Amino acid sequence: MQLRTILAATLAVAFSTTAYAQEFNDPAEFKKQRELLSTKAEGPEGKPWEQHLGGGMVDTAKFKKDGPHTICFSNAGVFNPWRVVGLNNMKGEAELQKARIKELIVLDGEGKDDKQISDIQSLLDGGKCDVLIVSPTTTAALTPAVEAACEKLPVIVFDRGVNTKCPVTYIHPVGGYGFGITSAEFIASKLPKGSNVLALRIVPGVDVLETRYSAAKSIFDEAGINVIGSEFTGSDRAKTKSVVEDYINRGEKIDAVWMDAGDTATAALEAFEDAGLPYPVISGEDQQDFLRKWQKDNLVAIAPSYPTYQWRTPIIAALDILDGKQVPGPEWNLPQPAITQETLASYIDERMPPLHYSLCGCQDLPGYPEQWGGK
Amino acid sequence: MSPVLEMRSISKAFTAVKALDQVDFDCRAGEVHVICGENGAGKSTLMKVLGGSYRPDEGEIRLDGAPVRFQHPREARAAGISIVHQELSLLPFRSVAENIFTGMEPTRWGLLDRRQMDERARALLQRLGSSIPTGAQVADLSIAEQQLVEIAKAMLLDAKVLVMDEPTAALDDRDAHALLRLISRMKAEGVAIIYISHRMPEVMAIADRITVLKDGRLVWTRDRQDATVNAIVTAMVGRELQDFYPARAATEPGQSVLQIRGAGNRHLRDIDMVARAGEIVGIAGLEDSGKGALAQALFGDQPFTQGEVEIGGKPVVLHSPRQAIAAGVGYLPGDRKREGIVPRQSVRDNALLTLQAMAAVLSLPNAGVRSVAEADRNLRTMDVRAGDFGQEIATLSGGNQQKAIIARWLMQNPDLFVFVEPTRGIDVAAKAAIYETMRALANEGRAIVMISSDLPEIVGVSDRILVMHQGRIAGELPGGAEEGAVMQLALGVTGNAAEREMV
Amino acid sequence: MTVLLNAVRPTRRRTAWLSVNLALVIFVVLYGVIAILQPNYLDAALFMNFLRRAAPLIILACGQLFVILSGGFDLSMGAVVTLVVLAASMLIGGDPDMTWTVIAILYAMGLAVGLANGLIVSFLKVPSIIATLGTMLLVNGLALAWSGGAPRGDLPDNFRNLGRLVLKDVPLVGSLPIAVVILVVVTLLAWWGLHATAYGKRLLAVGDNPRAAELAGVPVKPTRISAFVVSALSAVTAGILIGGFSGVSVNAGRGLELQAIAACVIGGAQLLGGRGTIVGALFGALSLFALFTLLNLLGLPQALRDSLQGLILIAAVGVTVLRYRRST
Amino acid sequence: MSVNATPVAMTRRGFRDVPVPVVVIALAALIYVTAAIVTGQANQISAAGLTGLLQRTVALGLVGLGQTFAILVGSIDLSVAALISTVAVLASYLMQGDPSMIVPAIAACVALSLGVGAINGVLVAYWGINPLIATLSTGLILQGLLSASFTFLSGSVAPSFQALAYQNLLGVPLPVLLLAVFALAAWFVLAKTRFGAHLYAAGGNPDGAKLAGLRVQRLVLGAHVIASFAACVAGLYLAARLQSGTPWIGRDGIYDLESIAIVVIGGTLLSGGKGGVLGTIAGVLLFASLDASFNMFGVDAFLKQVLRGAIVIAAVSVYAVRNRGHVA
Repeated sequence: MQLRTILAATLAVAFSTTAYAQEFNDPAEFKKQRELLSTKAEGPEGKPWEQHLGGGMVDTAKFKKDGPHTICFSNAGVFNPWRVVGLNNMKGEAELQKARIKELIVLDGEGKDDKQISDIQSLLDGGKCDVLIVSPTTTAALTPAVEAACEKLPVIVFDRGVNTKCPVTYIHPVGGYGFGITSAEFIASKLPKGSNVLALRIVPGVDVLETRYSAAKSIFDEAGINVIGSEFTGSDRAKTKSVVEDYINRGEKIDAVWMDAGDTATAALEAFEDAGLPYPVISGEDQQDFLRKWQKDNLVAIAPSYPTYQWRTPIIAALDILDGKQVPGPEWNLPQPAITQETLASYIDERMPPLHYSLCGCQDLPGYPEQWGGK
Repeated sequence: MSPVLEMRSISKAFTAVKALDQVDFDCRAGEVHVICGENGAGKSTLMKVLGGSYRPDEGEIRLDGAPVRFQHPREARAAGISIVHQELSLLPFRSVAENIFTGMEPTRWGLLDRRQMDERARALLQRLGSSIPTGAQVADLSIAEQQLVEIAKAMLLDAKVLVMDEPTAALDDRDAHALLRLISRMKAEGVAIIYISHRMPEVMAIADRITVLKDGRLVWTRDRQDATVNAIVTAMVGRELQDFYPARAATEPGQSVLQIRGAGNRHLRDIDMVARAGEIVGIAGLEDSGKGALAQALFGDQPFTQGEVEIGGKPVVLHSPRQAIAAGVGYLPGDRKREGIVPRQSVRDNALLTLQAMAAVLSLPNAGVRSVAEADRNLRTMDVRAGDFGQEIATLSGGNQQKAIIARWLMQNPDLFVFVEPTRGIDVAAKAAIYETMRALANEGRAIVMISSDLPEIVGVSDRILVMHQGRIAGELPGGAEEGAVMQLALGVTGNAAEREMV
Repeated sequence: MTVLLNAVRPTRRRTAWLSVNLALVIFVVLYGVIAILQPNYLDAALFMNFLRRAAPLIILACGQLFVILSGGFDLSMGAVVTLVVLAASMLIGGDPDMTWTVIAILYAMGLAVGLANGLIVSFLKVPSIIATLGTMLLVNGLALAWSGGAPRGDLPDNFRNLGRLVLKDVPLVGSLPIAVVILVVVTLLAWWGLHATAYGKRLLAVGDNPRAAELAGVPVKPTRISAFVVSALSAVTAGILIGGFSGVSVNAGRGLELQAIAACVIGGAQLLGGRGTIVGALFGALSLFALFTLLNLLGLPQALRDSLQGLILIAAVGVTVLRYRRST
Repeated sequence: MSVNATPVAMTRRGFRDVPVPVVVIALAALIYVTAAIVTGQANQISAAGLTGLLQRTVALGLVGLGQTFAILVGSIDLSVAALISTVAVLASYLMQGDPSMIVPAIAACVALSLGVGAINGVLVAYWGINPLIATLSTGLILQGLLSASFTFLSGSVAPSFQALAYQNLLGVPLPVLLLAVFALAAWFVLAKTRFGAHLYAAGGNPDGAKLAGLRVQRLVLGAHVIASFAACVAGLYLAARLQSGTPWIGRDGIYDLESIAIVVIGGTLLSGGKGGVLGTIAGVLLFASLDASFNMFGVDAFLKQVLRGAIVIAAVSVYAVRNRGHVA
């Protein structure tokens, strides 16, 4: 063990330049989100995508316009299943409201900030849009483009924010701290002090993911639970499984697995299966494959969510704005539920593909389930 | 008159091999000093030392009496040493002018002065008697024209010493003669010219002095009057070569192996020819006469698009080299490096390549131990000198590489052999060996078609000579015909005009 | 690529096994360090598990080697892996009876991609680095468009077992993953194809000097095309193992093409053709994988894995180049 | 050195004689205008639309210009993507929004990129490492160090620096002017200076160039330094445009492979010695107009990738198919 430490230290020294990490530990935001988690939602019952947690309303009379409307959407990209399901939700919502919508134009930024900026520019130049929805690739990068758009159109931002108050509203669920709080509190409640938890994360440096870990870490620290490792898996199942196998092979006892995103949760569990070990306590996410495995193998688990139903909300907001109705803003906090043992059964739908996000709120949309890949 | 260039006791070793051992050499202004030697004798190494590509281990170079040490070719060039390289050193996609001025571009206000480049390039080419457009892309020029550009490049700086390393190797006789005329003109201008060649008639025609190298050592340097071809060859190979060309076929040729009727393609028209078992048919002609195209057509590389071809009495379609091989044709390409060897494979694998190529795809690579033994036997028959047949062929000399490729075809036992420029750039001893092999192959009952730009070779080796002109066979001559007669047909002119061209 | 061609000068045949030696040495050293840090890696079971995880990369490296020897590159391998994993889940749809049919279909797809690559390079004369970059985008796009960006359907156990199942209590070796059996079979096949058939010699000749090979009667285009086919089929095999090992994922296969090329290079293969061995590729891939495992064990920042991979690549090639130089 | 002297019949007229860049630019214009008209967005052909189109070319265009130099000398640079990320991150980290740090930050970035270029050049030209491997490795090393050191968006550039990316001069966005100036400078160097002529010589026939007295190794090194410098400018531009750099903007932008693709599409020979700036600009225009047209048609993100792959192959094969020799 000592040798490993020395080797690691030498290499770390050799490579560490000016190690710099942005601070993702914002106690005020942590506290705020913790409160939001328990806030009673306002809005129609059973339709969380139309609800909001506290906050004010903004007046939009000045944007009132006769329909039908052309809604433009600059998407960061569809580079993971979460965004794929989300985009389907948005298209489904638009289909549902097709009487009021002339056209929904979607430009895909392919995950490149530079391209998304140009995309927004060309949407403005095209002159067809009545309202612009933006899901930014990165917060800072898209700010100037969004500011420019605000001067011409009502703008709605969702998922990730921008560093400007100019959009009419910014739609998002409670947030990363909330995600971390829900999952880590569940794990802490199931384990005695001194237990070991392995944290599996996708990539470093993504704001919405870093906050999840930061919240979970502080809760684990508080509860006296050891985080024996924090590993990045790049959303790669093979990598996830290998990493977990390596930890198991090292002979470390793993009581729980915490994940900042659940798409490789079943791969992590398989590592335990293959090693002939009992399943750990685990926090995943609301994908079907994880929920089914949970049910089938009676896991001790929780599925916090970063719900994809938030993709429905911007369309609703856009139409309201163009009708001149008040909408929640300038921040629209959506509820961020977690799936627990009690509610598990209701979220499982055998027709849906394994990586479908159950909190899509899409069951009532036209084209369900085929549009979402279901049978 | 004191020499412009003196090289004293030059030695150069590569790992264990001494490429040059205490060689003395000099050259005077206004003389042509020819260097002869087999491949590997050290000629090219000596010139690379002179040109700054290699640094000598010992020895001294004096230019106009002052010692010089070159670290890089640019320094040699700046000192007035220009080299026309054997391997063309041109840029295929750049213009003639750009090529001539590579590394010496004139500038005006710091910018390329293209007008000056064009003008001076044109003037230079005119001096060489050529009217190649200076803006033409080099890849579009013929080999001969490229050679001229290469020479113009070397002459750009008023060179004190001009080195020409086998400049006529790629040229046909007409162009070679033009080049020789040019050399006499430059000699008259007072340039010291060092000339490397294997072509004895050429050597005797232009040399003022002759130096022979062998195995990295100086054998002798003599005035031309004191040297004979025999003496030179003897000095080069270390023994007398009485019968340089092997005896012609003793018996009458047998049945026809190859019969072509009315064949043609983009470059060839109305080809009718026969090659019989036991004979060597020489195909002569100028660079663009179609003799190369005929070889390619015979091997299915650039197929005939019309006419009939029979091999061994059976009509065959030759649309690819594979079909030609299957029909019993063997082919020794003209450009060993680019078309012959697979450089990083072993000598043995090079010899086995066609066998492997024609075998069933998933059969054993050597079709059993037998074929390895056979390959080794053929390589030994061909007298390929390699430390080990498992060694990469790129490490062998050109002559040995050529022999290994012939060994490749011996494995295949073809009825018809097409030899393209079989001895280009190969030293005298290897040449003789290759001629003997060709004759032996013929004597075993094969038909041989030899395409060559080397007139003495055509005349000396062939049993019959077909001369091509403008894509047609212009005429047939018996073996041993006068070179002039061949030239006459090749040029497509009357006797007197041909004589004039020859001078 | 003149500079590329000149990068490593042709020399003695000794160098072929020298470079194999180098990859072997790197592997042994790295695995040794792993074993010091984590002695149970010396257990047969853990070594087998290591092999199971390394199997896809080794198989990819073997396939890539065919293309490298023919003088080209295959950048489309990773995309083929992605296609295989997604297509398997879509086509099987969780039905175990479909597994073998679908595997046949997957190989047919691989065949199509390989043929496309080969035909584009041979007949349209597009340099392979560009051609396979194009097919990489194309195949990846097709896979994602077909699955709608998220895989539908599960992989049944009999499919998963190919990459996942470990046979216990096997004589001699103890535990034996199916993936390792497949690995051994594929490596032997690749070795046989390259070093024990006329085909292998043709491939080397084509990569070394296509014009000379053509004039020696080698069917250059079919040979070259077949190399791309072999490469694509090996990618299918690797894809099946990866899908089996860890299940459906849209990220499976990303970046594997470069790792496979790196493995070949560490194993002494010469880019642009003419020189290289399966044993070299095997140990090159093992070295690379041992490096990844070691870095996991050390708990170093993930990112440094890239840096070390880069350093090892430069070092491996640099040492080979220096050796060639010295021997000339 | 062989010069392709296969006697091509002297009837080379018509399509074959049209320079590749002109064909590519015409194709780009055709695609863009057709898309605009068919989708009824004729206003995209306005000044604003075209400016938007040009804006899309800036980052890739800058990298591509540098890549042109590397490819012209017969090398290649795969490290540009990592370098772009590094420069963008470094610039925003050093500036931290402070205008007084603009100059030092730029200086540091330029110094860093020149260093990286020099390392690439030394590895390729002096150490004789295959450029693909050498630059892939330096890219990996850079990327690893970067991701390990900067886990997140680090600081932001100064507002006045950011403004540079958004300001117009005479109705033309500054970045477009920057690209134009850079392209002009690159063209000037290649076509009008001795250095440029020497680069062509070094790529077209390295041995010949050396014999003609050129210092080929230095030239290759120089080309790599220029390629890295261009990547640095692209990185600075992106930092300005995005306010702060992330450690993965280069990788996500696929600037390495895409820059090679546009250079080759523009008719520059991968083996070096032939091609130029105009071709690269044509290539980047083609990519940008494809991007814009896909947007106008609302092509699905995955299908877009398929089409892009197909078009890369098609564009290169249009003229590559004329080659008579073998291509690998």
